[in-house]
Amino acid sequence: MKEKAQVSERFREFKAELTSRPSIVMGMGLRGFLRLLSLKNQWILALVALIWLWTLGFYVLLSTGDYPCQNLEFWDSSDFKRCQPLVYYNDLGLGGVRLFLVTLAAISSSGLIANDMTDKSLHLYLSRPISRLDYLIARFIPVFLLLMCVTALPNLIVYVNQWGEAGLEFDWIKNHKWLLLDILILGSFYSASYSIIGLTFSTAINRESWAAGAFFLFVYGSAIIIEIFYLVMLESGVGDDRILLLSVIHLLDIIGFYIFGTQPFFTAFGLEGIDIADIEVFGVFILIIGSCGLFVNWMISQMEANK
Amino acid sequence: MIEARNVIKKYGAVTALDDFTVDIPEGKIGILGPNGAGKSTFVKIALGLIRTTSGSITVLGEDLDRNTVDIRRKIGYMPEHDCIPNSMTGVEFLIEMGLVTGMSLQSATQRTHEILGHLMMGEEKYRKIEEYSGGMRQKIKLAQGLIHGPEVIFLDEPTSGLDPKARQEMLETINGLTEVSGTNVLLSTHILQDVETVCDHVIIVNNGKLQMQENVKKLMQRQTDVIQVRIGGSTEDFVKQLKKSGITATSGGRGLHVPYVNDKTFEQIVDSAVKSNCQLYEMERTTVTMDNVYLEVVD
Amino acid sequence: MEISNVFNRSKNLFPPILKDCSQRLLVNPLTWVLVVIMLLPCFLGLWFYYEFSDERQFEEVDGEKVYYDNNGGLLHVELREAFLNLSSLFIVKFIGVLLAIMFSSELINEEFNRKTMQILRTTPIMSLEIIFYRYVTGVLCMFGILASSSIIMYIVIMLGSGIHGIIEELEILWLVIKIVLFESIAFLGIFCLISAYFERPFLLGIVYWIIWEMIVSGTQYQQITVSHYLESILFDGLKDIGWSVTAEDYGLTKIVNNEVVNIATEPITAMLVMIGIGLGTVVWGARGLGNRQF
Amino acid sequence: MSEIILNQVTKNYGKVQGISEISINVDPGLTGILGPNGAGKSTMMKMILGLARPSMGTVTVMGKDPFTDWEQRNKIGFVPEFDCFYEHMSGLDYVSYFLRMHNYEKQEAEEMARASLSELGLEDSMERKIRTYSKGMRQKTKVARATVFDPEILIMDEPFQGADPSTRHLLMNKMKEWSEKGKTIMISSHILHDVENLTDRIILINNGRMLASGDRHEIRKLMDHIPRQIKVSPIDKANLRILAKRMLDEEWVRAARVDEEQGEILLETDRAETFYLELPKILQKEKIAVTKINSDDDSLDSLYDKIVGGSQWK
Repeated sequence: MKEKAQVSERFREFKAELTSRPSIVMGMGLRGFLRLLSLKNQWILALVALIWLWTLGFYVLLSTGDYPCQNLEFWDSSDFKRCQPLVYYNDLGLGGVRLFLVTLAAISSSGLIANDMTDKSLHLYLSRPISRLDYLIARFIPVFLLLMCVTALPNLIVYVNQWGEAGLEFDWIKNHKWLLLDILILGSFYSASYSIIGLTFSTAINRESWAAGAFFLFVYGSAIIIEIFYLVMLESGVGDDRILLLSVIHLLDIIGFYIFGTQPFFTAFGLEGIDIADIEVFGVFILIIGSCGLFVNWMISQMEANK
Repeated sequence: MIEARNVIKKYGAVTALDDFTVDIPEGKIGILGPNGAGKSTFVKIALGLIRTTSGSITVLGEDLDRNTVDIRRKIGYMPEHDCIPNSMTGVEFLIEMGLVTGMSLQSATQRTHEILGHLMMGEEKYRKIEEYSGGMRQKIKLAQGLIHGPEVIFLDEPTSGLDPKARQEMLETINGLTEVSGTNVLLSTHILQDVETVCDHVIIVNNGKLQMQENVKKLMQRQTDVIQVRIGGSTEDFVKQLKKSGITATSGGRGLHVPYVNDKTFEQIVDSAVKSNCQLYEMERTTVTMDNVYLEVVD
Repeated sequence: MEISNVFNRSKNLFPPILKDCSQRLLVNPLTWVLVVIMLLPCFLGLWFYYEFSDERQFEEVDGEKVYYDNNGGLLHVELREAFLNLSSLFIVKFIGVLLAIMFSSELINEEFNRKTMQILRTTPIMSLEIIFYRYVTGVLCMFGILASSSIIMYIVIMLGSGIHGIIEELEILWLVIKIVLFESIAFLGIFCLISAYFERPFLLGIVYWIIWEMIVSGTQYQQITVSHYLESILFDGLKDIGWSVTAEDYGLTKIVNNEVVNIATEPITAMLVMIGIGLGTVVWGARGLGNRQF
Repeated sequence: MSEIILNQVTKNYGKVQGISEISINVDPGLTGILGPNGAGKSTMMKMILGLARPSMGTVTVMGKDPFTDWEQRNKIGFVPEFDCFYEHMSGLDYVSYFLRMHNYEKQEAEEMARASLSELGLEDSMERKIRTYSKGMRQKTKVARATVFDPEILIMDEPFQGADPSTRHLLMNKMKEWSEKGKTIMISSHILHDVENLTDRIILINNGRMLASGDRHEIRKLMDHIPRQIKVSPIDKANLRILAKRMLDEEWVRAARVDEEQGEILLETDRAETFYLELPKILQKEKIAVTKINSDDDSLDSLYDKIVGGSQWK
């Protein structure tokens, strides 16, 4: 049979089948996350590896020595692997990991909005069928996931390991379900806060490297200044614990301790016990995060209105 | 296609659009107006990027007040300024834009290559955007607006900064767009000849108000009472000969302007040319140009 | 002929350049960041003043209060050392150089970036005039800022020793102001030259400063650095005031045949050399600008 | 004598070619410089302004070398393509600042700047900071700065870019006015239509080489090897075929096509001069009245297309 000759259009009419908004946003977020983890971003990968090594190394080292632990009811033993390592998780999150965590947040979040603003492709994203909030969420997801990778994930591995040591019994998980929840909440809390602050800096300073530097300096500079100030005031006897709320790191740490329900104690100087009302802590936190969100939203709405 | 009813938009004390009412038909529409007349504001409102202070606007039969975001599935937008990331390749960027619009990866890829083929982009589509020339960047910008097969595409100054050849290509592409795929085009530009060559309809905006809305073909057929004549050889002889038949020619722009009385005038011009032994390069009754219309309306 | 023309023109050229350039320099936020950093030690001085003002002892001489510290030493003698160290190490060697780099890049390189230099090159003036008036404005601004900061710092730091102390040590202040003036003249000229020839004056200026001034200035051949002449003026000035200082304290020595030799330059020579450096670099920079292709 | 003379000028920036072996004389009046992006238009202008020195050849402006002779620069005005502002100044300050550089007294400079700016329609906004200006206002300020000291030669690089049609119209009128005063104006633009409206004298550059210069009709005449298409439309449509047949009798008419719909005949000739001379005579003899004799080939668009577009390899 001979086929019929036919001519077709060079460029045909096209109607795309489009997915819903949530899936667009999720897709954008996931692609951004994968791009952050791609081999081009060597620094990010190196930092992630460093944090993982730190966490797991900490765990392995501590499991041999004695570490303050609250004894479990079932196993009457002071062995680290058998005790409820609340303090461990806290120390881990607030010790060495903290430095790398902020650095990682600074490096990974700084480019996301800043790059879009410098090459002005933000306008193109905003003219797509997603709202401004959708765009922000899509830019927030990659950093959030990346930070989750280094906050919650290693701790979960430690948790699973402990469960394994305890004989893989379901009862163990049942008895420690709050610990599991705490690990997840702490991880997502840190990730969310740092990514929101990082994105704010990325929007405010639309140069990638400067934004990263400013974020790092802001978080650490304020922490150091306030810590010194706090010490000076403590010695002169007129100290007020509320001053700690002015530093982002300390604020987040205090809330972190609340989440784990341990006695708030703090900083490299080993000061113990602070006296601040819960409502003040959470009030300041909500104020900071809220103003960050509003600021980013305002900046982007400015870009829409002007040229 | 787009209906605006009494749209008012204020930025603080500045009124960008002032009781703006327009009914834009389908096809290729040109929007003209001076800087700050409210063109970009109107385009941004129609895209749902900014909200009106008061008034209603309907795009493709859907009310924008209720549906600012999803309407953009049917709209493409090509901004005026350079706004494409330098670090990506052309293909990567277009696929990303397709995905952000909500297409699946397969259809986005397929569509990207189809559009780039249509825009005559060859191997360079795999190169980084930073290596692109002005014309190619402009093409990528156009392509990203077309990627999801929109029913309307807004083009904001698509030919600015392009050299004549690239401009020609761009205009031809835009012209072909409606013919091939039935996309409606809304073209905002400062170059009036672009509107003349591309558009079916023209809208002139000034001070936030609609000044004129007219069919371009009809507009261009309006004739003036001047005959443009260009002569080789001795122009003086020719003018003298014309004077003998009672016609005074004035020199204008390029060549001579002869007032049109009736069709007899043409014969007299030809006669004069023969008598003064001149070459007659050009003889035509001039028509209205976009320049005339624009300046008449705006000033 | 030529020179009188240039002179006649100067009354039309200089005022607008002075006005515009000084405005640009003084409105620049970076200048004020540097000024604030420069004045930070003052707050330290104030703090010390309030902290220890109760512990000072004083006796009245001719109706003036002369302050002593706990050990019976004159307080203003101690404080003047603090002031001198702060100004010679911090203001002259650190902030002054940064300010010079910043000013020269703002005055000349920024004009390249904004492309106003191309317009200036199409006006009927010589490139020497373009660059010289800017240089003079820069020197005036820089000297003004550094000198007034020095005065503020002097007053704040010497406040601890009362009015008497402030009046007693004015000579130190004049010396610092003199050094600051010559520093402005020499460094601004050098950095203007760098700005006129190269695209990245910040980077090159700091490279010049670290590699040339910091490393060479302590060695055998230190006469080729500006720092040497600045130190010479300081050293000689202090000797004149009557301090017991040695050339070794200021690194103005070199070793010849295992002997330490004093190589401090005469202050007059040093001043002339610095003015020479300033003018020479400006003329050289103008040549570079005149031959520059756009 | 020509105001601007370029003699075998070549300019390389490092290894990048700017222009090569360009020789032109520019007389007083308006001259348009055309060419694609990166063809070397700006380089040529900078040469004339004395901002760059030719690698080979000589540039002479009013009898002198512009690179070294800075004293005659007050006779040359320059409107650059790029923005070149002190953004913190007002338009008035900006123009008078540069007037002071031209050695004018303060009072005088301000008055001149005011007059020049209001002539260009910036009366209301000249006290505002340049930072707040729109694109069109910036162009006007640039033009005001370049023309305020009444230069003999005016070099304009893309003066219409980004300007709205009213601004463009205003600037064009000013340019025509100045050129009638006997000034030499060189102007480059991507919008051929604007250049066509302004002047017939053009210089065409591509890849650093000059492809053509002179009156565009003259240039077209030199390109007679490319046949020319001329449209003729008689008043009476019945005459269409008769005229076409008659024209084909002449040996210099190569082809004729009748377009009934438009009511015109498309004639193709390779001896345009003869055609234009003989056509009126034939029309008179045959008693055919026509309303239009016109050729699309005559427009600058088609000329540009023919020269820049295809002929490099011929």
